[in-house]
Amino acid sequence: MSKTMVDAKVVCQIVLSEDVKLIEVFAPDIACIAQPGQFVNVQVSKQAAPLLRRPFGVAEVNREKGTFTMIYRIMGEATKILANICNNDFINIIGPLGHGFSLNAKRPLLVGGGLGLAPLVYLAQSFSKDSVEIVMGGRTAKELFWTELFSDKVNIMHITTDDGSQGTKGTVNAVLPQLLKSGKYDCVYVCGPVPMMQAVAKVVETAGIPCQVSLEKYMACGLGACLSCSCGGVGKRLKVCTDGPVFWSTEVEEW
Amino acid sequence: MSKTMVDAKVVCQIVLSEDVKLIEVFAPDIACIAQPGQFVNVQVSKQAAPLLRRPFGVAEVNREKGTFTMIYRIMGEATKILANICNNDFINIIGPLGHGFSLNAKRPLLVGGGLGLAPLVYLAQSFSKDSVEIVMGGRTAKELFWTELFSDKVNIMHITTDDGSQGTKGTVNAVLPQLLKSGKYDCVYVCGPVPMMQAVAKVVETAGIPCQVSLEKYMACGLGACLSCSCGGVGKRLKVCTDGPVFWSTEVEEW
Amino acid sequence: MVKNLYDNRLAVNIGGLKMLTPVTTASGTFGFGLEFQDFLDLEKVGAVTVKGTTLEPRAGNKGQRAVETPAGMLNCVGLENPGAEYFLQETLPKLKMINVPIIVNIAGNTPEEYGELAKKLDVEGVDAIEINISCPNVKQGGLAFGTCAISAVQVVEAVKANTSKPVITKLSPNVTDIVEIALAVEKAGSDAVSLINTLLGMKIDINKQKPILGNVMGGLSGPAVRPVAVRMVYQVAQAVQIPIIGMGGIMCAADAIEFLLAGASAIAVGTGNFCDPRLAETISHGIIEYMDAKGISNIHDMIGKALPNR
Amino acid sequence: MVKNLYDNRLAVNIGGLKMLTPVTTASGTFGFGLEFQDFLDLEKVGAVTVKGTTLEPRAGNKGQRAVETPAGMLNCVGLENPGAEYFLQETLPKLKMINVPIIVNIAGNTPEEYGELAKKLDVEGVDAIEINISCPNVKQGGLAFGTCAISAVQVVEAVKANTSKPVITKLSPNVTDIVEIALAVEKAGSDAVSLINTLLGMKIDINKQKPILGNVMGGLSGPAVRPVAVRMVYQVAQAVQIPIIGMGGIMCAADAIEFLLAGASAIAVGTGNFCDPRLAETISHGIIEYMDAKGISNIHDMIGKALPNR
Ligand SMILES: Cc1cc2nc3c(=O)[nH]c(=O)nc-3n(C[C@H](O)[C@H](O)[C@H](O)COP(=O)(O)OP(=O)(O)OC[C@H]3O[C@@H](n4cnc5c(N)ncnc54)[C@H](O)[C@@H]3O)c2cc1C
Ligand SMILES: Cc1cc2nc3c(=O)[nH]c(=O)nc-3n(C[C@H](O)[C@H](O)[C@H](O)COP(=O)(O)OP(=O)(O)OC[C@H]3O[C@@H](n4cnc5c(N)ncnc54)[C@H](O)[C@@H]3O)c2cc1C
Ligand SMILES: Cc1cc2nc3c(=O)[nH]c(=O)nc-3n(C[C@H](O)[C@H](O)[C@H](O)COP(=O)(O)O)c2cc1C
Ligand SMILES: Cc1cc2nc3c(=O)[nH]c(=O)nc-3n(C[C@H](O)[C@H](O)[C@H](O)COP(=O)(O)O)c2cc1C
Ligand code: FES
Ligand code: FES
Repeated sequence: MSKTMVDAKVVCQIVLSEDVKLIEVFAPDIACIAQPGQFVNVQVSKQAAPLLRRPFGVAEVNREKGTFTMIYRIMGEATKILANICNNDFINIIGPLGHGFSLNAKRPLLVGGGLGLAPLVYLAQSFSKDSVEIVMGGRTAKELFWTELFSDKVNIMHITTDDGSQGTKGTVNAVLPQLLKSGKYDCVYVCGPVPMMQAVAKVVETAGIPCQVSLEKYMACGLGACLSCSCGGVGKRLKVCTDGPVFWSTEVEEW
Repeated sequence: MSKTMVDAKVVCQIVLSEDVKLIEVFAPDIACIAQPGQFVNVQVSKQAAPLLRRPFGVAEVNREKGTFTMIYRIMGEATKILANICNNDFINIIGPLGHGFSLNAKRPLLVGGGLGLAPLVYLAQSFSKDSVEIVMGGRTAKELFWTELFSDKVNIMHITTDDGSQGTKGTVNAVLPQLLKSGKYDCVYVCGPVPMMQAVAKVVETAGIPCQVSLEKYMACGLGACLSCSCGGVGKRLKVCTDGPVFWSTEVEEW
Repeated sequence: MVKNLYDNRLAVNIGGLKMLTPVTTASGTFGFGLEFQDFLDLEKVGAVTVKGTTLEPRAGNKGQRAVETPAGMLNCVGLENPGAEYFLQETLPKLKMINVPIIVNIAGNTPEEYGELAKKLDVEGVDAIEINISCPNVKQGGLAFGTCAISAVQVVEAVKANTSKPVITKLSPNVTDIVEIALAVEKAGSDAVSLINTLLGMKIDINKQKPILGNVMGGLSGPAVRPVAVRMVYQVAQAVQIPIIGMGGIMCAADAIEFLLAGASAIAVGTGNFCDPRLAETISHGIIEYMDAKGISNIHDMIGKALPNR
Repeated sequence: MVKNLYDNRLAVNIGGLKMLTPVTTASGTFGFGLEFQDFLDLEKVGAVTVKGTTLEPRAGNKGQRAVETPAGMLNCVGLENPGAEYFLQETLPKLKMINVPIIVNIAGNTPEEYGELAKKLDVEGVDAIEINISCPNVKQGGLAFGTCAISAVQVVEAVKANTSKPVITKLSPNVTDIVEIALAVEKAGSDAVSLINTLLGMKIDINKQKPILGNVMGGLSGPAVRPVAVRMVYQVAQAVQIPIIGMGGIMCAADAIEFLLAGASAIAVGTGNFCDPRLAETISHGIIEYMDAKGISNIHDMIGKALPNR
């Protein structure tokens, strides 16, 4: 399970919404060993600016083809450049990085919001479809292109939107307590904005169910060397890039 | 004759040799007023690096199509990026800039070496074909793709190569004194490396013929504002970007 | 004067100099302004700061004068200029025909020379004096004055004694403690400070194995230096009472806003003029857009907003 | 030890520390070296300079610790480290199994603390001490020592008195005159100097109207600062006799060569490690290629080649 640096060929890019794209790259060395929850560090340009690599979660893996995908939101300089990269061009990628999700659950519940849903695609893929349920939170129905991505990978989808334009109105916590009461789940996996993860973790912990969260911190190296991504854990410092990005919710003290 | 800044659409790029390309851009506002010897300042990227625009001579103009071409050697960062720009992409260009060649000659002799031949293409275009002769200097025959570019624009081509692989062996000065003796020419136009221009100017001045040279200096603004390109003229400072790049050889003191 | 340019929402007063927008141009990067008239309307710029002027004409440095560096550039122009007399006779009359405040950037070899120059320029059409005590590209004067509080004070006093115009002192970033110098020139009577001038840098041609610039070292400017510039503005803003003109790597409205939030009351576009000659005009529109998006009615409501306890 | 790595053409001696290639790693950018073993062979690096170490463990700064800037980055890690004891017990044994010199970068709150730390680290497996008197990211100690010649000297003397290892003093670029500090630490007995540490800078989030970094200010590194770093190496090389380790924005062999020509006897790869984790190894090959192309047989024939009168 060692990290490698490869020039990955872009297989295709797909527009998922106004500002979200999916990119598939050919990189067998990474695809064959990447675990759900791990991420890669992508160099979008050889120029001095933008300088740093950008971290993206592994969203789907196709080991036969030797490819994997990333789903990204066009935010700033680097993602704008990434969005304009053509098929068959090469991008330099380091991966797989970090520590992924525990795959021991028998009846997993996935909870994701926004781009936090990206790594959950691969996580869902790794369980047997019948056993997985997902709660997806979004701002409006427009952002819920995710349903297509998850439809063949999960058993039940619970949808919430901030404006009620699809599913239940509110955040994921509008449906979560009810779901947890059923006692169906043996592990909850959460990825999304920090306030959402904190709120979910609280509810899940209260219900006595183990909960994994996937953190995001600004990263310079992605290799555990620079301590840019360090955060306070219970009794020790944690490096999000190597100790995480996935942690048990009870391990994290300073989110 | 005012300068403009335009987003010019790339019509096509043509590979002329291993490291030289021709780019044609659609920019009617510039094409319609550009004079031979003038140049443009090109922004190859919107990123912070490479930061500055790059100056290139106007090599050919097609006023009907509203296009002009530049011929460039792939040298460093900016020209590498330029070489990869696709048809129909846009590049931001400021021009036309500077002060071009005098077009009053009746029997002009053009003398060019290396990429210095680029602005001479448009200059040749501006005279009646029968009246123009050109001396072209190059390192080896391989670099003399120029002959094709000039063949329909000049009456006689004199070729020299450093290694004798085409035409006369040596620099342009190997043939120049002989040619000047004929008394045929009323103006000599030179563009190429500084030592070459200095040597040619000396010979031409000695023969009593007016001589124009086109200088190259590192330029930051191209607008006469920053004084990066300043050089010593006779009795005054000259700005290569606005007073030049074309000067009478006798105007220039510090090349 | 276009009295309510930008609906007066952007108007600032820099130590007595009234500007209708906080956007000015950095000396040496905008010529005398006239060079940019094909691209923008000078009357929509807050003030034009012209090229560094000296008593006598100067030829500047020999050899290569500029070179690009990562997200920046080095220059060693060395204060080439036609001298104060020429400026007054030839350039100022042209500038007077344009309705925009003119800031003249001055440099000299001794405090007395700065004083003499200030006196000469104390004429109609010159709206403020910017004292350049921070040019890294000339041997005499220049940087030396700017890196020592005592000599900086001498220059400011000499200028103040000889002019009726607002005096802006331009500070060098090549110092251990810019706050100390800023406080000293404030005490000496400077009406405002501008910062930063260029960072001293160099580049070597590894093929020729020699420095690239004719003057060996040059001044680093452009986006590369912006984090240093913002930091210095933020530090100085917490120490002085006089207004600050912030500059260093401003390439768009967002960059300008960073400086305003850090405590600058005005900003200057420098190297950015080379990349986009319209920038000194368009940046004001970008600031207005930002203010509208944030519900800020007047520029003063955002100046220094990122400082502690605001 | 691979005795004739690079045919011994690159071997240098940095104040007693023998390196088979002039390429080392900048403290804080390469962890303890072990993090990079998937990408390069540590034994092909001239020396590994490890993360800044303090007497007691430190948690570092809160909030966001890094942010990109044009051609650079700011960091305010704030010397997070597990402390000297942990380093000696847990990390050093692992490093000892690798055949590469180890330079330990140290920081303290007082000269005495630096001395104590040096004594603790005066053990087998530690090959040199780099004194960090230039960290901009900690309140006590750090930068303050590096911007004043007197306190810099006190720290160097305290360290020298407590170690048998070669001592390298790492200089801050946030000073008016780096040559003055370099001369002072040379006189105090430092066996070498390394430069530059980061430039103090900051960035503001214009949306939140607050500084981005948890510690408000941070250290600027990367290609953006290279012109400043090369200039400082060039200046210091003309003043001191002790060897210089040059760093600041080295991203490829050509950049490293610039520092060598400017007078550095060794160079360190910092931020460049984040962009290309192989860089600290591949750069040596690039230097060899350059030497071959130029007909230079030994690295010493190119060190300082761009200095005046060489
Ligand atoms: C472990 C991890 C996994 C991620 N997975 C995904 C994903 O699957 N899909 C997705 O769209 N985004 C993901 N992100 C976020 C993604 O890295 C940023 O959106 C991207 O870097 C933005 O770069 P930019 O230049 O376009 O925008 P910028 O304008 O530079 O930044 C926009 C935002 O991204 C953050 N950011 C920028 N650079 C970094 C960096 N080096 N490290 C961390 N954050 C950064 C900034 O703090 C800012 O909030 C992940 C981040 C981390 C740390
Ligand atoms: C008026 C003028 C007209 C020119 N016309 C042509 C032309 O028709 N065809 C052509 O191939 N080249 C021309 N050049 C040169 C061209 O500008 C450079 O080759 C180009 O800028 C190289 O950029 P780069 O980033 O690829 O290479 P770099 O590695 O940045 O530089 C390679 C060489 O180009 C020079 N250069 C880089 N930037 C500039 C600049 N801003 N101003 C001047 N020189 C610079 C450098 O000094 C160096 O010698 C002209 C230059 C000038 C001043
Ligand atoms: C080519 C050039 C010439 C300059 N000339 C002067 C000058 O004459 N006087 C002065 O005070 N500053 C001069 N400067 C410094 C700028 O005014 C400004 O302080 C600096 O470039 C930082 O801003 P920027 O990064 O936006 O360019 C010059 C800068 C450049 C790039
Ligand atoms: C994330 C980070 C952490 C750093 N930590 C230290 C440190 O602990 N001790 C130290 O002396 N320098 C530290 N530095 C400074 C570097 O060692 C180096 O001097 C500086 O980054 C300039 O080199 P560069 O531009 O190649 O990165 C750190 C730099 C970075 C980017
Ligand atoms: S990003 Fe460098 S240690 Fe995590
Ligand atoms: S390039 Fe700026 S004055 Fe000529």
